[in-house]
Amino acid sequence: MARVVVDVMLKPEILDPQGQAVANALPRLGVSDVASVRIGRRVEIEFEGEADLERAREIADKLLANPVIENFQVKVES
Amino acid sequence: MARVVVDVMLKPEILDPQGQAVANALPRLGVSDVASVRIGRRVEIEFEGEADLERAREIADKLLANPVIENFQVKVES
Amino acid sequence: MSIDTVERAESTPDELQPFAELGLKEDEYERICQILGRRPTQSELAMYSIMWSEHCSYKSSKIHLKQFGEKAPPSDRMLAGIGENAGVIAVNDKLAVTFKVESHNHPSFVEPHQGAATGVGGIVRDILAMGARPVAVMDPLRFGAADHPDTARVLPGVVGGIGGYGNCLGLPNIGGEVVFDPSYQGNPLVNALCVGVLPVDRLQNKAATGPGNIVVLMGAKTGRDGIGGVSVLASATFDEGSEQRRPSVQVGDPFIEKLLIESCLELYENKLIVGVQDLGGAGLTCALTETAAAAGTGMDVQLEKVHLREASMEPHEVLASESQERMLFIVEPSNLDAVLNVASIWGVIATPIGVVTNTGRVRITWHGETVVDVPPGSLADDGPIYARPLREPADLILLQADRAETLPRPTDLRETLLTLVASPNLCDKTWVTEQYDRYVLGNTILAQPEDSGIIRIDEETGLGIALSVDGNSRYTRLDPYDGARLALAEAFRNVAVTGAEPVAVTDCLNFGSPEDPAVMWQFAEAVRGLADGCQELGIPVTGGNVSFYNQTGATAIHPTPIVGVLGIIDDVAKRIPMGFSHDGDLLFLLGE
Amino acid sequence: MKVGVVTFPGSLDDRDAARAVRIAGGEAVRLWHADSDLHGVDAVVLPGGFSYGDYLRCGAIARFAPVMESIKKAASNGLPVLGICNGFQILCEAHLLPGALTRNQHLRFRNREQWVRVESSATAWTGDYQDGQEIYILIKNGEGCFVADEETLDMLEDNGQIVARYVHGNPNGSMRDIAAIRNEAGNVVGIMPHPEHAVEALTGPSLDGLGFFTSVLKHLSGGSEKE
Ligand SMILES: Nc1ncnc2c1ncn2[C@@H]1O[C@H](COP(=O)(O)OP(=O)(O)O)[C@@H](O)[C@H]1O
Repeated sequence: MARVVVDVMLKPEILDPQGQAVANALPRLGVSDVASVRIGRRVEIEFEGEADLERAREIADKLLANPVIENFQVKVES
Repeated sequence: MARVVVDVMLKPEILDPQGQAVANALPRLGVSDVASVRIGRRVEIEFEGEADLERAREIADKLLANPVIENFQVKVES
Repeated sequence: MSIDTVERAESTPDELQPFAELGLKEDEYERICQILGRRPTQSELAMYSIMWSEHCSYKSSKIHLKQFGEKAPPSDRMLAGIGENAGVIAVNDKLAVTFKVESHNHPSFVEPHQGAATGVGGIVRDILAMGARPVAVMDPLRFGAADHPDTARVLPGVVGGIGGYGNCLGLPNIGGEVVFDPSYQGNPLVNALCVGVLPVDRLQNKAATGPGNIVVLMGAKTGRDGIGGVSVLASATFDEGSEQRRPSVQVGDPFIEKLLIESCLELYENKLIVGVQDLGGAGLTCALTETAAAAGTGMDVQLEKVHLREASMEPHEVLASESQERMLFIVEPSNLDAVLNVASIWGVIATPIGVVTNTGRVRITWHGETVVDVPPGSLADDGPIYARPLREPADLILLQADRAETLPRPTDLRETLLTLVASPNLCDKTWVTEQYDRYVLGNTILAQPEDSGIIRIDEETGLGIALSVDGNSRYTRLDPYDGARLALAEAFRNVAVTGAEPVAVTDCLNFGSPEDPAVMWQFAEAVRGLADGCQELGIPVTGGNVSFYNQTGATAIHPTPIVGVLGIIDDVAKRIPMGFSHDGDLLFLLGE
Repeated sequence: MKVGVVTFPGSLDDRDAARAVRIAGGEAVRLWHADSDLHGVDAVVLPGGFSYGDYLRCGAIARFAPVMESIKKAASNGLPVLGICNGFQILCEAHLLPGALTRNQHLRFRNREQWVRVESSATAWTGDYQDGQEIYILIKNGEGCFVADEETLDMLEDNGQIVARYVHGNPNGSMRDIAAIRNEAGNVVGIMPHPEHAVEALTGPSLDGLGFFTSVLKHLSGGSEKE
């Protein structure tokens, strides 16, 4: 078994209401030195055999990320 | 500015319907060697000054993750 | 890069400008130069290209839409009509209702979830701008073939987007349509209707009156969303090139919109503002010029005061941005603190960005340099108007010759019935409607699966309103004049059968390219039919929306006029639901 | 009797909860998220909606509102608290109730009328029901799937802390068909379906939801709480 991780984040120019809501809540936890929060998805794909980066990239592109508003990164997890 | 990343994943014993939905869709893309897919959140916290791991851990513990169902990991992003 | 200022424009008269890329014709560009007495700055060019686009200027439809006013029966219920953000109808001497249907078709094809969501957000702000509390939404939808793979992408996204946004605003969804037809394969239709209620004396106005009054922008920060969205997405044919236009899709934040709703209502209630305009397509450009033009005043705006999501934005981008969840207010200086206070209670950003002047010019500066100096009426009211050529579609005779009478009679009725029941257009719509909250606010009297939605608007007296939206594009393709009348008649009947009295009409006219004479003919016929139908039934069109360029390549969608009818019911307890109520009731069939 | 209804930014069913309180014969008092003063109310309803947009996790941010501090304190002294839908999520996030509410298993928002069986009338909010009574109310949520570890679930069963279960179909995948639970003392109840939308014949599927509001009023006036 081998794990590939796909991180999917909103493109930087796209509004991230979730991240904004969290950033706005931080002062209530006494945190004031955070400039911004962005929230995306972390997808862990467990392959039966070898970690297949190419495959994972294809899955990310077709299924996990919406290229209109999101970017993704694929990496093998050690 | 320094970035801390918090990865929040459902605990292994908690059902992840979103991950399962993705896993179920894979055969349609011709992918058959994936054992499982789990979907969590990736939170990028941008600190104004130094990356403050302790702070980030506290934010994760109190706000970003729900300990009843989720685990989290905190790391400084290079 | 240095900013293109008015001063610079004057000193570089021959600089080439990309007007054609922005969708302006050569003669339109020349007119702009004439109006300004010089070449426009980059910001001004962006503003004219947006405001003179089909979507904002109604340049191809205006001469036809006039009939709605000319043929309309006189109605003393109408407090605001066509030309306002939405039509307003007095229900009694205390309460009024405002409603309107709008399209968000192209964005919903590009990014179904966000496109549909921001469609709901946009129409809700139109209703809010009239002074009303939004109380319900409806969503007439058209998709390609139910079994086409792309429908599996578009439909769940659209439904999720409409539900996600509307549910989060707390607006019950009280009806709509789901229709499948291959003609919508590359161009689904996402129309959204919103209805709101206001005390008659709370009706708001968009005019920026009173020189010295402050211009306040409230709501979300401004980002690069939807730049060129209106002019590019809604005013051009959608084809392969559309891939590159993708970044202009906006992302909505319904939570901020909910806070805007509550803030606005508090401002209206406490009479803290003199004018209000929502920001939708064409963003600040439209809001600034329309409010100033409506009052015949001018405005001095310091554009750098606008809160930006991305610091690197340039003035023309700030002016063109279609970031969602923003409203513009005109405020007397003595009320400014109170306005800012309301915003801070609800946690929304409010920023004074300029003042009303009596110069008759909208002047916009960017860090002290003048980037815009225009007469606002030239953008808001005096856009180009076209009488486009019309020609009956060549295939119409053939289509009409293929009559139902010539079809073979079915021999196996059971088989026919099963085919009908299994057809996507007749099947149960619960998969869709379950994703919408129809109970929130606690005043929904009728909703899915009824013919009309009914909302109680006065809990003490039981006063209510009924609404139905309908359209039949296959019929309209065969005969646009009667197709439009049929849509009206259907919505009218659906409202009437609940026991409500139909009083007003809104419409969303979804058509192909106006540059195609056959499409333009369909449009002209449909408008004529709708206007005549309204005259015959004795109810006015109070507002609506035109969506052109709904086509894939050279192939237009079926012409799709969607008609919404609003009715009044004095006591919702007397409404008549669809189902059979009592054993032993008699059944009658009226009509032929 | 004064029943407070909290409005968070993004609360939606607050007017409906207040209406239900009034129909039941109580006085509804509006409480504001940023105000820690409970204004002398005898009970509190946390209404449905999308507090703070329900971004991150439903209820995760609302939990930190000043009003929640006061509610937590008062609840530990026996103040009856009812969390409906988003209110239930907030109560779990605030650890006033065990477990968590997660994304519906079918991943969609679902609004439908739903049969629910009242399992425990021994709470401040359900005294007017019979144990085992089936009521017809409605659900509308995207994250209504109750989850907890087996140990917690067993404990809930053993202590009679399961207040209601879905019957004739589980709408969201909730473990052990849980629709509502209570704390050990029975003064804090969280329910996913919406009793406040079943209090008027014209606007709801039934009048079956009214019992929650009449129950608490009776409970407060020292009436018939079963133990
Ligand atoms: N997109 C939609 N949004 C909300 N309600 C819808 C939608 N589509 C259909 N409905 C509702 O579902 C019910 C059944 O729709 P439909 O089968 O089209 O009925 P009809 O043929 O009588 O118009 C109606 O109450 C209608 O308003």
